[in-house]
Parts: sequence; structure tokens; C-alpha cells
Amino acid sequence: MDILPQLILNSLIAGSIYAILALGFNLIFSTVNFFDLSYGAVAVIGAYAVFYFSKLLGWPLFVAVPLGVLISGTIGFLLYTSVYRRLRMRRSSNTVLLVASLGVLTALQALLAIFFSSQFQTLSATSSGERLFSLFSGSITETQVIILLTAVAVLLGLAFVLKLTLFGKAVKAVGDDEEVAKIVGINTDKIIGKVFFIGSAIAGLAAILVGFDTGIEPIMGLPLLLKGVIASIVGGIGNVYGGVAGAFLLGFVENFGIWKISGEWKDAIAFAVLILFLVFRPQGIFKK
Amino acid sequence: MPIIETKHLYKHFDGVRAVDHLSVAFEKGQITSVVGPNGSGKSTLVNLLTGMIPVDGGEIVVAGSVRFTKIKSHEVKDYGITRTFQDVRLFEQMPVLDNVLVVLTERGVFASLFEKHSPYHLEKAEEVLRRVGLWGKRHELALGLSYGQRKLLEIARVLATDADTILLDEPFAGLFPEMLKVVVDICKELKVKGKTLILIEHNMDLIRELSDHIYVLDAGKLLAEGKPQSVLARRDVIEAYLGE
Amino acid sequence: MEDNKPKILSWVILLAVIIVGGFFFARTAKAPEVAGPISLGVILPLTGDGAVYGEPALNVYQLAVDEINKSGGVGGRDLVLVVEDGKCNGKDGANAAQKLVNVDKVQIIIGGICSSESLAAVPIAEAGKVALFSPGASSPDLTGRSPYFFRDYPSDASQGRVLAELAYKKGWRTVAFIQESLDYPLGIFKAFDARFSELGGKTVKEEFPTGASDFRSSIAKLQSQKPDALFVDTQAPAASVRIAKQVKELKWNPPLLVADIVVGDPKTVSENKALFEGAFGAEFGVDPNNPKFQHLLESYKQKYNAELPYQAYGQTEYDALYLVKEGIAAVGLDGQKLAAWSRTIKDWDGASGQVTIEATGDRASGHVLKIVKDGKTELYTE
Amino acid sequence: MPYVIHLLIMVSIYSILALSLNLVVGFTGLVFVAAAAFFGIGAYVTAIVMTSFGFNFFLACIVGALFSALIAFAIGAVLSKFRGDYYTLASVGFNIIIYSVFLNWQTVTRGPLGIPGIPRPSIFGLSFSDNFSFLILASLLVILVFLACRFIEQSSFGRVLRAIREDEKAVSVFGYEVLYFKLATFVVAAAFSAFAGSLYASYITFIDPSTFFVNESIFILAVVILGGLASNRGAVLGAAVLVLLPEALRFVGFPPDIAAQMRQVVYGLLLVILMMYRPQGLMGEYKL
Repeated sequence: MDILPQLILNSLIAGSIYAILALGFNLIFSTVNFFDLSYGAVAVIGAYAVFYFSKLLGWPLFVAVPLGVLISGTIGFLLYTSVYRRLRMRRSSNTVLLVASLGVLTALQALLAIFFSSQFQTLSATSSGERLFSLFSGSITETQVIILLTAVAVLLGLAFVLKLTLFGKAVKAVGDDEEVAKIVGINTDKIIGKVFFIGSAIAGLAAILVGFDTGIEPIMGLPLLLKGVIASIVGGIGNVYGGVAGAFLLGFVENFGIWKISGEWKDAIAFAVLILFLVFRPQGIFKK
Repeated sequence: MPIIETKHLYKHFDGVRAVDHLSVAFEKGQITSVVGPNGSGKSTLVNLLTGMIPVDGGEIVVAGSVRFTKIKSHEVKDYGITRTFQDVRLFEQMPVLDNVLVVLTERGVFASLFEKHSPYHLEKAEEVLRRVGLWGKRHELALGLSYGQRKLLEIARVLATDADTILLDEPFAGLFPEMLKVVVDICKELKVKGKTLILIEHNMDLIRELSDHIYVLDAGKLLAEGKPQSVLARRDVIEAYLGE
Repeated sequence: MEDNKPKILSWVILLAVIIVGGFFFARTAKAPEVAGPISLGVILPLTGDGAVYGEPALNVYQLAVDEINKSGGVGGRDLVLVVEDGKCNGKDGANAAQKLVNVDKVQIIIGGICSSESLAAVPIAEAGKVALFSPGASSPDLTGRSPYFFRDYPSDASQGRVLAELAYKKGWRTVAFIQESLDYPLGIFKAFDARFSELGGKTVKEEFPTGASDFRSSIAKLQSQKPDALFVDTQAPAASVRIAKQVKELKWNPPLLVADIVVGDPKTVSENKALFEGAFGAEFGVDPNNPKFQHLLESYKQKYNAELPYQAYGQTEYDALYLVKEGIAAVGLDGQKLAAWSRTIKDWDGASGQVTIEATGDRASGHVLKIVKDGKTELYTE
Repeated sequence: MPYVIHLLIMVSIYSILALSLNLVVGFTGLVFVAAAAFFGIGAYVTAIVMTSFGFNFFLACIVGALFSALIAFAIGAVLSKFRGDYYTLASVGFNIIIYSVFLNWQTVTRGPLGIPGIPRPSIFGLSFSDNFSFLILASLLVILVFLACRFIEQSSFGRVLRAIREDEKAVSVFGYEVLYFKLATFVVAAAFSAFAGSLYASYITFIDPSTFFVNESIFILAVVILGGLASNRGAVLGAAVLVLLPEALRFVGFPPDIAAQMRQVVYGLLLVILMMYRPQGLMGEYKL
């Protein structure tokens, strides 16, 4: 059997998830310029919200999924107003913000484990019987097709908002220089709040898709975050579209790494890519 | 004899020529000023001379013989060069005294590990801190100082190094008259001691008073040079300054 | 020196923490009592990945203790459990053992469920002359480790061996392994691989780190090597389900071999009928006709309103309490004597069949073959 | 009493870890999240040379420290290129890579099986097999490391480190080769952490990779930040508080399954609150 088509498909699927994660992460980073580690936990909360509504309460998915996305966005927004805004107003260093967001990540993951137990759960209705599609000699499930399409949709949607709306221009202005943006009359606080909401909602969407594809557990926040961060840095931190390129690069390297090396080194490979990029091309594939 | 010379020195940021094939020379024992409007490349020049940013083209010649296109910032001291910073870079969360002691002690990794500051170091620190009137604040953290005091501390740090060539990046900006006088006096004393001073400044009165020679930069290029009185009277210089 | 004040204050706080802590611990420490309830130490994972085994285990222990106490306890004294979370890792296993041995002064500890907990607890139990009795740790490393350690669950060596022999008999010559990087799955692989290569077969293996959720490329890689069967070898059933699902999604239908944690969990098997149909496993002797085992299943259902999961472990956990009861009745509450007594257990009738403890502390006898049929695990006979 | 001794031994081990991490985080100002990697290297090297080659503990300890220093030198050379948040992320990467090596290099480390049966120290017929004598040994090591850290702190070297923490570029203009200072500190800190690893391995007598993952590094970082940045006493205080706190929770009677997660919640919130109200920690002199 030729393994290549399947590997390419797997890389594309993984890359799409990473791309969605990187889009949200990069959007937040390019505006506030600090590494928001709680991003991973915020994402998982959205997936657990869907789990709660659809699996425990039995609500239909077309209600549960948007609700989950909204909840992720809201939590992200609330974290900004309760923690990060205060720290930024105090002119805390990026490191302080990083450590604080690390604390938020740790606490939220543990809270999820208390409420939903640390066990693995899946969002999809049945463990089998999903529709399968064949492409060349590889196969892909319905969920995975949705993942690919969602990644494209999020990318196009975000590009539209950032390029063509007033809000998008304001976001860019804040990211370039917050002080100047303030001076020209932009309500920077409001803009950043919205950015946190949108970025976190995108994160939630990514985690929900992962939940349908493979499953969720409270501690997946850290790996999700790290993949998003690696993709963003490799692609070009602060460059919203660069992250997408980084995500697919990461997806391909990981999956082909499994082929040529071995599966247990997957995480190590991902970080080796990150470190190589930081050393030899710190600005990423695309500069901001 | 020039202590530092640049030959076709070149530096660009994202295609913008910050320093554009600049050839200037700084004479030993003199005060040379570099003036020009904001963004004319003055600070970039100082940063190039002290290895803070890499050179893109041309070369720097020190003491007439040492030529280099690449210098690492930690090697600058070996050429007897030191500097202050436009944005006043102190060691904020360290006491005032430590801010000075750190430029006095051993530079080597092992040597410094087995050394504590000696009475000699302390004496030297006391001397320079008293000179700028900060000895009384030696135990306070640098970040607690007023803007003027911060600038004075930076000057004290430079004095402590005993370097022969001192680059002062806007040393007078934002100082109250009494502090201004201290800094001006120090500049004069340094000249008497035979030190070479390179001054980046906007205060034209002080430049006239202090400088032996001035360079006027505009958009990274040399616009004019010569004695302060004659150069500063030139129409093109005034225009460049007033802009548009 | 005005700036010394906060420093002195902090030193005082530190000292206070140590003194108060010490006092607190010293006060809680108590000498072994001769009357009143008998404390039995318990180490099992209550948090983390291993919690899925720890929670039902605690239920079984409690069930057995209630039964024993209802029927008069041991010599008129009730049994009580002192439970510590070993988290299925060495560090917390050691912490838990330290507390049980030194603070609670128990004479016997039932645990750990995981091999890592047990391995770390052994030297502590030995130093404190406390017997350590594991109903779940299956690592071959524990065989003969200490005179104070014994177990009524057999070593993994036997599970891997039985399955390797089955695979060879089936005519399979290459078996692919997808294995989680943890001690228990690795133990099974090693035993399987040793026996299978001895017979003349070959294994190919892909490992994955705990917490991984996307196995597609590993599976595709194994598939491309054209093995005769696939062994899904994970620490907990959830990961096995994920892998089996992805195998199906890649349109691959190899004969499956699974670990005892899958065939031993009726819930996993029935909920994922389609995934595991026809899968082989080797479970350690669950005999549905054993009256004691039937009694355990019924009482568990009655008490907790759920099917007993991981029945292979449930039976040994249940037996462990009764064995401890007999041991204390026979030689008294003394760790050293209990450990020595354990070696004399021979053909003791329990829920898990006839228990014999060898001189190495291991349980004699091993695993039997099982097959998943129509959402249920059945005994496999050729 | 033996339980108190056990806890004090754990406090000692974490004190050494915190003291050495404090050199990097508190004095040099680099938020390093891979302390567990060097802890692990020390533990693994000690365990391997003691069980496989029959080395004496003290010799094994030194071999572990040398090995750890050697690896720190290589990693430090790469890490020193990064600053701020990138340094932090890259250090997470190294932790995961080293963890992967513990887990996957099974011919040497036995992978997930761990290494059991590590002997207790003994020298000149003097055995440290009972916990009280082990505590004395551990305390001696704490004092040794403490004195070494204080020696570094009070030397000119220590002052340079603090200056590097404040403004790396400015220090270098005054003639310091910053890279060497950072590297030297890093190597020393790694060697000290390895001592803690040796003690741990020999004390617990069993090690497996799970102890040396990123979450352990975050825990050690929390110890340093809580106790106080750039304060050696603070490091010891932080270790005492954070090691004893969860043990106290055992006695309070929290249900054990919630207690462990609650502990994570407490660590996380602690970090957030510290960052918001006391970014220098309890006894620290330096704010991130």
C-alpha cells in the first residue's frame, strides 16, 4: 500500500487544526504583544461546553456548538478584563503577563478536571459509523472534511474582517502602536477586549473540532496551546497569515516525522522545529 | 589625529538608509558634536560605533590603525570607548552604588566570581557619585531616581570607567539648570583631562559653547562640518533643522 | 538595617511553618493500638490517568470491608481503610507509603494498583517492616523484589506470553504494535515480543506518548508494513478506543489483539461493539461460574448501581481484603509476620479462583484467552 | 517523626532545585521552564551508574552533575541567543525534548518502566539507608548549595548577573561578554539541580520519566517565584511552603481525588495573584 497519500491527508488535517489555533493566537499576540498561555485552557473550555450541552443535556449540535464557541470567547474576554487588562495598566512586563497566564492555564485545566473528571471524552455521537471519503488511496472522515473547510473559512473570514472593516484597521493600529492608536482616538481597550473575544472564540472552535475528531480531556490545553504557538512562531509571530503557513509546515513535519522516525518523538520533533526556527530564522517564514 | 573614523559607513533599516555612506572623524582630545534633526541617523551612528547594532557596509577605524566592519559591543571597552544612552539605560532594580560598581569590577567570568568590590572600587564609586551629587542616594534603587538624577547617574557610570573616548547621547536633554551645569562642567573637565568627547545634542547654545568641531547630519548623510559658529550659521543647516 | 525586617519576618514564618507542621504531624502520629478498629493502608491512583482503575478499586475495597465488618470483623475488631492517592507514579507512591508507614503506622498496605507506585513503595514498606500487598501491579520487575511484597495478580509476563502463542498458532508471523509509552503497555509488549520471536515471529512497533490523540500517521505507517495483526496496547481503554476508531477510519480491518484492560471492561466492549468485534485478549482468570466472583458482581451492582469494570482486577482486589483478614486472624497484626504468612498461601479459594503465592511474592497461574463477540467478552477456545 | 523527616527531605530536594533555578530566574532574569530536565538528568545518570555499574552514590552524584553541566552547556549555548518570552518557550521545548529522551531511549533509561532498586548512599562503611541520616546528608547538600549561591550572589559576578537581568546590551557595552556569564550561571545551576536529582533517585529508590515533565518545571518555577526572586532564603522558604502545603491538605480531609486538582488550582491562582500584587514573591528583591 502506498502510504504517501494518507500521510499527506493526515498532515493537512493536523495542519488545519494548528492553523485555526494559530490564527486565534496570532490575532491576540499581534494586538497585545504578549504570550497568552491561558489560550489553551480557554479553547478546551469551549469543547467541554459542547460536551456538557450536547452529551449531558442532549441539546442538538447546532445549538451546542455555537454556544461552546461563544463561551470560549466570553471566557477569553473575561480573563482579559479581570487579569490581563489590570496587569497591562500597571505596565507589568511581558514576563509577568506570561507567568500570570501560565497560572490561569494551570488553574483552569484543574477546574475542568474537577467538574468533568480527568477522563477522556469524545464529542462525536458514535464511535464508529462516520461517513468515509476516499481520496487517491487515502481516506478521510466527514469530520475531517469539516475541519479542512473550517480552517479555510476562518482564514477567509478573519482576512475579510482585518483587511476590509474599520474594526480591522483599528486592530492593526493598536498592534502597531497602542499609544499612537489611543492618540488618534481609538478606544484601544474596547478593541483589545474584542480581539480577546474573537481570538478565544476561534480557539474554542479548534478545540471543539478536535473533540469531534479524536476527543477531549482537560489536560489537552497545553498541547493545543503549544502547537498554536509553534505554528505562529514558525510562520512569523504577529503575522496573522504567517501562522497558517507555519501550521501546515508543522503538520507535515510531524506526520512525516512519524513515518521516517517514530511516533513517540512527535512532540520532540515539533519543538525541535521551533528551536531551529528560533535560531536560524527568528522572524519566521513571513515577517510581520 | 582622529581617535575614531568612519569610512563610508552604511546602515539601513528595512530599506531606509539610516546612515548613508558616512565618513566622519573624531579628533583625540576634542569635543566633537553631531547634530541634525530627529531621524537624521545620529543615534544610529553611536550605536554602530559601540557595536550595539551590526554594520551593513563601510568600516570603522579606531586610533588610526584598528579597522573593523564588525565589532561586538563587549569589545568596545577594550578600545577605551564608553557611552551613555539617549533613553537612559540604568540597571533599574539595583542600588545606585551597584550601578557604578558594576563598571569597575573584573570583566572575566572567573575573575569576577572570586572578587568582591575592593575599597579601591568603593573609593572610585564614591568619587564619581559625589561628583554628580548622588552619593547620598547610593542605597536607593535606580528606578526610584528622578529623570535628572538618572541622567547624572549615567554620567557617573561613564566617569567611573575612565574611558578615553566618551559618547554622550543627548546628555543635556530635560535637565534643570543646576544639573545642566554639573554635566557641562564635567564635559569641560573631561576635555582638560585629555579625553575625547562625542556629543549628540540638540541644545545649540551648549554646542556652540563646548564643541571644537561639529558634524551636521541629514537623512544619514553628512550635510556640513566645521567650526560650530560657521556651520550653525549656514542657511542649509538651519533649513534642515527647521524642516520642510 | 531597616531593610532586614521583612527578611527576619520571613524566617520567623518559615520556622513557624516547620514547628507547627511538625507538631501537627507528631500529634497525628499514633502508636499501634491493640483494641479498636484495625487500620489498613491503601495506595491507589485517584487522580490522573490511572484514576479510572483507582476509583472502582476503592469501591471494591470498601465493599469487602463492609462485608467483613458486618460479619464480625477480625477477632471482633473492625477494619478501616486509610486511603492515599499514589497517582500511578513513583513520587506520589513513595509519599503515600511514607505517610501510611510513618504517620498512620499501618502494618499492611494494600496497593498500589500501578507498578510504579508499588516499586516506589517497596523500600519504604520494607524499612518500616510493613507488608505490601498489591492486587493490581503487574510489572515483572516486582517479582522477588522484597520479602515484604506480594501480589495476587499475576505478572504481565504471562499475558504477553499467552497472546504471543495464540498469534503464532493463528499463523500470524508479523504482528504490529501500537503502544503507549508507559510501564504497563511496555511490559506487555516485552513479554509478547520475547515469546513471539522465540517462536519465530516478528513484531513491528510504533510508540506514542500519553495524551496523544491523533494516531493516523502511526497507524498508516504500521499498515504499510503489512502485518498479519494489530496489537492495540494502551494503559487505559479510552486510548484503545481512539486508536481502534482511527484504524477503522483508515479503512483497515486487521485482526485485533488488545490488552486485558479492554476485554476486561464490559462498558468499553459493549459501547464500541463495532470497533472491537473479534478482538483477542488475554485476561487473567475471570471465571463467571465461580460463586464468589458472582457474589462480587452482584454486590457491586447492588451497592454502586454499576457494572463492575476491570473485573480481572476487581476479583483480586476483593480477594486481597479477605486474604488480609485471614492473615491477621492467623498471625496477628504485624507486617513482618503477615509478609511471611503470605508465602504460605496455597490453593486459597477466592473470587479470582485458587490463589497460590510463590516464594517470589508472585501469584502462580496466569491469563486465559478471551475474544470479543457481539459486544461481550467470551472465553476463547480453539 | 519519620514522616516529618520524609517531608524535610523533600523540602531539602526542592530547596536545592529552587536555589539553583533562582540563579537563572532571579539573578539573571531568564524565565527558565526546564528545571525538571536537569533534575531528571541528575536522577537518571545517578540511577544508571549506581544500578548498572555499581558506582558509589557520591561518585554517581558527581558524574550526574558533570553530565548535567555538559548538556547545559550545549543547551545554554542555544538558549542564550533568545530573550524574554522566546527564551521561556524554547526552554519548554528543551524540557519536552529531554523528557522524550528519558521516555524513548529505552535501552539506557528503560523508558516508561523506570529504574527500580536504586541504592541508598554509603561511604567508608557509613550507610545513609535510614531516613534520618539521609536527611542530614540532604541538609548538608542544601547548606552547601545555599553557601555557593550566596557566594555567587555576593561576588562581583553576582552583580554582573543582576545587571544582565536589567539591561543585557548596556552591560555588554561596559566590557562584559554577557554570553559567558549567562552560560556559566546556567551550567552551575544545572549541576546543582543534578545534585537534587541524585538525592531524589537515591531517596525514592525508583524513578520514571513522569517525574521530569514540564509540569514539574512549572512547579519549581512557582517555588522560586513564591519564595522570592533573587533571594536565596526565599527559595528555601518557597520550597518549604509549597512542599508542605499539599501535605497539610492530606490531613484536612479533602476528598483525595479533588485534593490533587485543588492543589493545581491553588498553584495557578497563586501565580496569578503573585503577579498581580507581589511580582517579586514573598522575600524577593526583584520584580519580573
